[in-house]
Amino acid sequence: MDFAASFALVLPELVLTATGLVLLLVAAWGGDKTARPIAILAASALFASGLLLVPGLHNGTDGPATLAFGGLLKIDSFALFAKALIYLSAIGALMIAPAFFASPSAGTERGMRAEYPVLVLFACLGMSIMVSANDFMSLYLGLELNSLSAYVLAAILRRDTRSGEAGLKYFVLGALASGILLYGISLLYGFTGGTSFAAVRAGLTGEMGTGALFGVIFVLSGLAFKISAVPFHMWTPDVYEGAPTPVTAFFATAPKVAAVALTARVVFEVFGGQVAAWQQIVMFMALASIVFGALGAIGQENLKRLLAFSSINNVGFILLGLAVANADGASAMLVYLFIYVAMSLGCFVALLMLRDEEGALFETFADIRGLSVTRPAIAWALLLFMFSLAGIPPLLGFYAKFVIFQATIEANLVVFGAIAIAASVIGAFYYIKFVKVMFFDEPAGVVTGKSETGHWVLLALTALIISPLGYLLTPSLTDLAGKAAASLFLAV
Amino acid sequence: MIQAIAFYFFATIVVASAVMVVMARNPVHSVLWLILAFFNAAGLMVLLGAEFIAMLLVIVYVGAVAVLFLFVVMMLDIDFAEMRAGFSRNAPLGLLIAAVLLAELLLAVGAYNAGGLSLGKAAGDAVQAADTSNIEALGALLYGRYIVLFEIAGIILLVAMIGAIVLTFQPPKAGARARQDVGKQIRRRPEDATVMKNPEVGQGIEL
Amino acid sequence: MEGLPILSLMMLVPLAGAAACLFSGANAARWIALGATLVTFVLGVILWSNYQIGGPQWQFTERAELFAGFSYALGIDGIALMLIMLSVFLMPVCILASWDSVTKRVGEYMAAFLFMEVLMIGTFAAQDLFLFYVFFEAGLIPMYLIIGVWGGDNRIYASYKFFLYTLFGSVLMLIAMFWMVAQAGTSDIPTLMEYGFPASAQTWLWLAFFASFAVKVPMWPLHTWLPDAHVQAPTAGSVILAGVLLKLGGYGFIRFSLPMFPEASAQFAWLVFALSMIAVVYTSLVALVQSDMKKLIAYSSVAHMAIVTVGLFAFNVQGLEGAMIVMLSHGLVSGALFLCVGVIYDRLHTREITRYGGLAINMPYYALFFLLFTMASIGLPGTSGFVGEFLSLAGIYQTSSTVALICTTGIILGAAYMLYLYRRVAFGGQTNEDAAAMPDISAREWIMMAPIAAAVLWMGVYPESFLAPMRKDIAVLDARLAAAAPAGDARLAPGTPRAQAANALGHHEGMEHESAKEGAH
Amino acid sequence: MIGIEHYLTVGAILFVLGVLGIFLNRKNVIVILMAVELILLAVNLNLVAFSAFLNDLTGQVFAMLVLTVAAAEAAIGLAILVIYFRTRGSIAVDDINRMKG
Amino acid sequence: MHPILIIVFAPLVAALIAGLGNRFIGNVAAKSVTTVGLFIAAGLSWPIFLGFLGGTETAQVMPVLKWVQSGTLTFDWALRVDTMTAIMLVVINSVSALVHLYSWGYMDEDPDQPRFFAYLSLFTFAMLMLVTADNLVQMFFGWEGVGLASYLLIGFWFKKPSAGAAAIKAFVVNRVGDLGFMLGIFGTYLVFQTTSIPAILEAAPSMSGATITFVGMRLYTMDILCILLFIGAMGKSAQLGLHTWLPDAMEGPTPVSALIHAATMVTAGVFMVCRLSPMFETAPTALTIVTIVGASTCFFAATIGTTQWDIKRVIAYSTCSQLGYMFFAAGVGAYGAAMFHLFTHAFFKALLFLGAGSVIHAMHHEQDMRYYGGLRKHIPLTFWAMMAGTLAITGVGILGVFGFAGFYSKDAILEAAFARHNGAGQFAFWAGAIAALLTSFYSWRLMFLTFWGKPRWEQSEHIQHAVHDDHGHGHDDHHHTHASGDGTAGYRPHESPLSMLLPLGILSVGAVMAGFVFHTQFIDGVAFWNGSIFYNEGLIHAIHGVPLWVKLTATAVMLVGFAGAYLAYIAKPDIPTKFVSTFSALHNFVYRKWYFDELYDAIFVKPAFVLGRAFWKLGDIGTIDRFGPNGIAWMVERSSVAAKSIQSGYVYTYALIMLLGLVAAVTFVLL
Repeated sequence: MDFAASFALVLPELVLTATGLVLLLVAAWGGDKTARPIAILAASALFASGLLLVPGLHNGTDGPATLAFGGLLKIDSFALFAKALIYLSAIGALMIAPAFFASPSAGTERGMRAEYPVLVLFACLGMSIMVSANDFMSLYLGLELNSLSAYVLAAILRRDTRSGEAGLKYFVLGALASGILLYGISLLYGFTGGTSFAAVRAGLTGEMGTGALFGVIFVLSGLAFKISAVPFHMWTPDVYEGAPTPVTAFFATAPKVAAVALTARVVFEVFGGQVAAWQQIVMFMALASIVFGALGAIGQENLKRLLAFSSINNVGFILLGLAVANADGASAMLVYLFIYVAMSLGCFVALLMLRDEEGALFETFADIRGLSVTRPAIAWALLLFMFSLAGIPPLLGFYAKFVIFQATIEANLVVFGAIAIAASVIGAFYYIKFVKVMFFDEPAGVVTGKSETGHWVLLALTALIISPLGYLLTPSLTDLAGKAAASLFLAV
Repeated sequence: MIQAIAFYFFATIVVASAVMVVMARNPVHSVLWLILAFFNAAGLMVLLGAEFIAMLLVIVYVGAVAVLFLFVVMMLDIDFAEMRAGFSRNAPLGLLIAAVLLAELLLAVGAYNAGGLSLGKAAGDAVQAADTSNIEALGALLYGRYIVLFEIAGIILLVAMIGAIVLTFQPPKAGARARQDVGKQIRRRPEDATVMKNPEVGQGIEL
Repeated sequence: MEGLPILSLMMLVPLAGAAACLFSGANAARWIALGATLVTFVLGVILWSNYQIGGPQWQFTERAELFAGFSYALGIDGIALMLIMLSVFLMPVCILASWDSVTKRVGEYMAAFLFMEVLMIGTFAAQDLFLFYVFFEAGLIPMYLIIGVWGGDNRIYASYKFFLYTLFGSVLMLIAMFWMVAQAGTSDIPTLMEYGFPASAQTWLWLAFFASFAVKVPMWPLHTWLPDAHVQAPTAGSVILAGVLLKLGGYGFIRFSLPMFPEASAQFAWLVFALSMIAVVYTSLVALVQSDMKKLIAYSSVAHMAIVTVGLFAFNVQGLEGAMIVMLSHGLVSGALFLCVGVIYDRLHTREITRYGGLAINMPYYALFFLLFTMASIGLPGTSGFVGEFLSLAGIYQTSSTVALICTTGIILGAAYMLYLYRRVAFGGQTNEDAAAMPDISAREWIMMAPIAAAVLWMGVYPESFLAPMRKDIAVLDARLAAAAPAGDARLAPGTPRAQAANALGHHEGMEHESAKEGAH
Repeated sequence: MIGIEHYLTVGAILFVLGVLGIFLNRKNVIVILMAVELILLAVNLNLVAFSAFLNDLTGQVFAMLVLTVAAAEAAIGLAILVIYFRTRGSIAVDDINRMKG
Repeated sequence: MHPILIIVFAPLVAALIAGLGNRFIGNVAAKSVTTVGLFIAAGLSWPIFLGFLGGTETAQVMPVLKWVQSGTLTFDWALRVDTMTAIMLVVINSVSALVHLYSWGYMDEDPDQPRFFAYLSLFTFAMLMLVTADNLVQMFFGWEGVGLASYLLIGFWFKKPSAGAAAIKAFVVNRVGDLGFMLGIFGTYLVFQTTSIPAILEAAPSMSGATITFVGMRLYTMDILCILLFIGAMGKSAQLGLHTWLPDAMEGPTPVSALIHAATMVTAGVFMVCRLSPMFETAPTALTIVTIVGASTCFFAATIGTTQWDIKRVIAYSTCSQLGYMFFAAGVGAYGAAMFHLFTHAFFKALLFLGAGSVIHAMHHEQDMRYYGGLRKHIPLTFWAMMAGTLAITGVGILGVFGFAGFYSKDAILEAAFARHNGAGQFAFWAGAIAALLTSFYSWRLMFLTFWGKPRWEQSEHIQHAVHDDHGHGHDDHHHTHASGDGTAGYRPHESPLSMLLPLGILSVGAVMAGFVFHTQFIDGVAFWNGSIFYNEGLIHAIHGVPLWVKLTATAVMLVGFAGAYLAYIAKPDIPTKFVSTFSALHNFVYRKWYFDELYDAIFVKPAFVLGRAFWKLGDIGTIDRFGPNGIAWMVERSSVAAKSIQSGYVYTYALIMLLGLVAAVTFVLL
């Protein structure tokens, strides 16, 4: 085993680990008043790690040279793409955190905990491992590293019952899900004779035994929990609502990317030879997610909760790309992910900008009535995000759905595509409710507070990405996603 | 033969105590049943030749995790008498589904057809050599091929530690313990000393 | 004109105007919007005057490959030219119509309209399937806002209905588009128009497109969003909705359904006929009993658009050209009728017919314009309405006399409800004092109405101006449809002249008498 | 020699019991945490059994890792439980439904 | 420049000037420009007519402007001048010019005169476009144009609710006819691939045996085409079934009734049938239908005319009846006779209407004949004009010597019907004969009630009002005292001004002389017609050969009718009352116009509103919206509530659902 080469491959992770450890020490000695510098440093570390990804992303990397630590990890284009997205999301989540924790909405203990950025860093580390996992053991450990950080992050407002409840629910169900996943892995291990992806794939060729089949299903179910696909989505609304908003923003973006990427890798690289075994299940989950996500979102008053259902709905479309089971689908899925991250982040940033004079946050429809009069910039940005989420051209959200459906139809899954796109109209119902409330209703006039420049920058950036100008990004995005998807299918 | 007897002995107790973990009214009892289950599971592992794992099970679980559970159960100081063991409304459906799942799992693991299960073929690069002990072979693997996993596991434990501390550690309230106020202590009257609180279920109390 | 990307320019001007309006004060926004639309109109006139009739099928083409599946391809044929002209012609009128009546959030309002104009031009000019879809669908956003923000009391319901209904219609079309592009390997509309899709696939492709266009047109029974949307939209919104947005459906049929799926179109012609026949009779009768002026005109639009759909599916030149002229005419006329409603709505703030009456006394010129547009709406010869209706119905008669008969009843029912409306609004005594005190149309309103009136008459008297640019394109389409066209039901069979033709009897009788008389003498 | 099926059966039963423990219980979250431990025990039993019968130590390494993670999970879980109890005064499963719908 | 261009477009220009100038140029200018325009047109028309009469003019077509070219369907704006057109030109322009002049006086007090004159001129323009049409579509343009003008003029006094209603009725009922006309044009185009009238007429004979499917029925091509076109004619010419609008159209000012609803527009149907006569000749069934409809109308309208009290309504039903004559004349093949009756009718009917207008003018807008009486001495010039008209319409004349206008044309028609010698012809003959009797009766009834007897004015509210206005200033309580015993209520009718009398005089000349002067040309003039209509020489010979009793029938029944009227309204004025009380059912049936209005109201108008409301409330709102968008929205919302109820907030539910998903997936792959 050539450790030097392996370490070179995992350099971004090393940076994250080292930074995390150092910052932990700073946090331990400096206390919570160092939280802000720690957050900045953590974001810088993430950014630096992200920069380290650039050469690989640009050139595209695949093949045996990407294997690290004897094949436990695989740092190919796909992993790089996912990591880049994860780091960017995490930076966003870090940028919006301090203001939130400083606001009255953070409860009796105001101020950000110094450990918060550290936990985010370790979560990102876990996600990095997840997306580059090439062995079920590394998969599991990466997943757990991420999950354990996430449980803590969800519950980090410890005087807040909703935050605690979110943490508790997330934890209990997450543990169950990882139990299911593990059980599946154990079956796969037993019936194929190994834990590495290559070994399992090799063991899954030909007629599959019942045990192995069960293994596939259990693993899929465990992963479906992470990406909150129906019917393993039940935790999502409660956790999104209960967790502190920056954490929710984080959950809605980075772990989603990681989980989707991980699922894609497992599904294609490990189960790629047995498409028939899982395609229909994934398709069902996709359609069910689209429908239930949309149905659940209707009638929600709490915007965070609504966005949780919206994320379930979006996951459905992502899974649709997965169910296509070819490189086009995977590429479409990645494009969708990117756009979805931009939209979600934008939405949550906008939510965090709904503050009163004291800085307390609002999160229900009643509060954003007539926002277009009182805070036109936020309202227009939200309008863009909502129409984009609904997939209305010329916003970039349309392009996301466009590529997904294109892949679906090209793979001749016309009926599923038609059902999914018809169901997407239900989704439009609650997205345009945002617009209705902000633009058509009489102003409630409660949103009066000012926001930090960081929020504005992030809002402007995400709005710009999903605006029609975002189409300028699509060629390079398509290129990157294409390379990433290609590396995923190289193993086949 | 002895092996078989031992297996069935351990297996029965594992299953029975697992049932009791779930069914016991008092969580303290549940923890104790859990400990019993772990002990017997360790026994099964010994039967399988995995002595080190069996040891770990006893040490880590019984020695640490279960004790942690007990500690928390005690610390939370809940009046368990009030907590009647109740089942959720969906219990029948849940039981049914669990039964179906069990049946399917048993089908999958070939319980109906002992000996007929075809396992995968291991690559054979992680074999416990005849002249090494279980622990030695495991150690070689863990610190060799799987070193990176070992490191990650370390980080996981670190995160768990951070998490537990972040969540539960309450820094001393500023000034609360700053100085002993003798006068205040003397002025204190019995009726001020205790406050009667009778928290409703579902309502927090300010400690 | 060589090399000047005039179509892009026509979209750029309103787009820039929209951006400027968003950040301007109320008055500045009005002037900017008016200026932008007028400049666009002038560009449109330049476009028309440089359009070579009988020249290449696609003119003013622009093309820039964007990325996988998309390309920025613009170009127009005569059909698109006419519809673009309609759009740019109505736009300044819309801005003027909103001049005084819109007082809140003027900048955003004007921006929405200008954005709408960009999208309409884009829709008609798009030569790429997906580009078309983007423009087609994006129109939902500004229209949703226009209805929702500046609409009437029940605007929320109307805007939701409008948005979701039309969205649902068009998403299925998108699926079909994907399939077509995957199958044909190109998203270039001219290429696809000549591509032969297998007949079995055409069926569901056609249905998917139909879902979109039938909602847009709208065809019975998918029409119920229209009255709500019209009633709640501000005047200019109704104008643009009736004037141009409904035409998107008809344009869709003529650009996509017919040339791309000729066999399926023939196969489903009966469906279109049936729905259109129902629409003509049904919605006309519904229009008859309305007490809300805008609702009445909205329902009349459904009936008129049914004439368009039968004309399109008549599979002959007359039907197609007639349908196009009906679209253009209806764009002008119904737009003008909504303006007429808007004029008195601005004065009295009610659309209840019974609140008016006797307006011909205090508003004679208003009554004159209203009369002209009413007559154009019911297809009086000499106005634009007649030419289109006549050609469409002449076209459909060749395919099915039954359909022609039932659709032609529209001219009776149309006269009934429109004249009934006119009678209640303009005729009769002045029963309401406030209505009687309304001043006649102002100079601004004159400027709005007079050009439309002129265009209506021009199209009625000399439609050649409008037919000529389309002629070749229609001929091409007709040739494409020729193979699939269903046989007409007339089945004219020559026969030997009948023995007792009427005059033979006369001759016979006459001769007999002649001889009898002579004998008698 | 006891066949692997026997071990797997025990594992399966333990797994199902663990799952049952999660959704049958409505009074006490701690029991749910214990049920999770049961599930992990089932997994470990499976892994070790397979490891033994495949003559491959990877399974045992995996079991060790699972054990480690299980311990970490227990710690976090209990920590969350504790803070929840602090604010809410209850750990009854029935009370954990501030957010729903 | 051919004078036809001036003839046609002078009225249009005048109309535009008067109409758009309206408030700017003032009454006199508007009236002058239109009247002058019309007199120019009339002046230019007569030379053309006389040219054709003298054989110096030839048929020609003046192209004006391209109109529509769509595939093989092309039609242009063009003005055709031939004998038919020339006849119509003089009729239209002469009557129109006179009506314009007449209106100076009649409409003198109206506040809205420019509009009125503009409408009149606009009408004239449309009518001219109709008659000069070289293709069916332009004819349809004129057809609809006159419909529009008619609508506007009927509704001229739009403040009256009844005027508005009558205007709509006229338009909509005409549209029913237009439906047939349009379908006829479509069919014609389908069959002949052209809409050019000469081309169609040329090709028509070759199609006489062809069959075609129409609305699922297999029919002779020419029959169905002609029937469809004839439906159009029925609408415009108020034939039985589509006649209901004409009497109501009397809501318009009287000059309008004279011009449009007597002399010109309503004869457009006859004109069309005659213009297309070679085509109709290839369609025996269609001709039979034309004959029967015409004859029935002729009889039916005449019966109603005998019972009406409104002077204008009597004349209106008379018009309807006379149109019936023209149609059955055409139906039996005597197109020349039809056109001749059209020509003479234009003069005497316009005269009657204008005369009636003069009476109404004199009687302060009272139109009910029950409140007239004894006017002979008060308005003698009007009386004599009316007398000329009555003599003309009743067909007074002595065979072979002299007759008033109607004498020649009506006789020719009855003879032609008889000569046709088929069932329809016989029916037409007898219906026509009875109608002639009734015509004589109601015409004289009108005369007697209006001009003879004692004044019965005092019951009239209009007169009361007039008297009150004249004398009642300051002493309102006196208005009962005007019952002065002589029935005049103290009112003094005054003769109309010169502008009204002059047209009456000119038209009287026409009514007296037109038949006598032109009958040879119209009935026997093969050269005169010069192929512009189908000229059936055999039939003409047969007409001349009918038995004498046939030739005398018309005169005989005229005398009977006169005698009856004299008896009932002069000699024994109580007869009508007795008759009515004896045959009240019959009288009611006729008086209520055979209940056509009630019938149509019950089967068309009311159901239309009921259906409309039902479609709207039950269809759109109750079904389409309820089960469509709203239903789906409701379903989605219910599903959303259900989905949210699953989201119970309890961990165990969530776990259960997850497990359910797991088990479902496992079961799925197992099966």
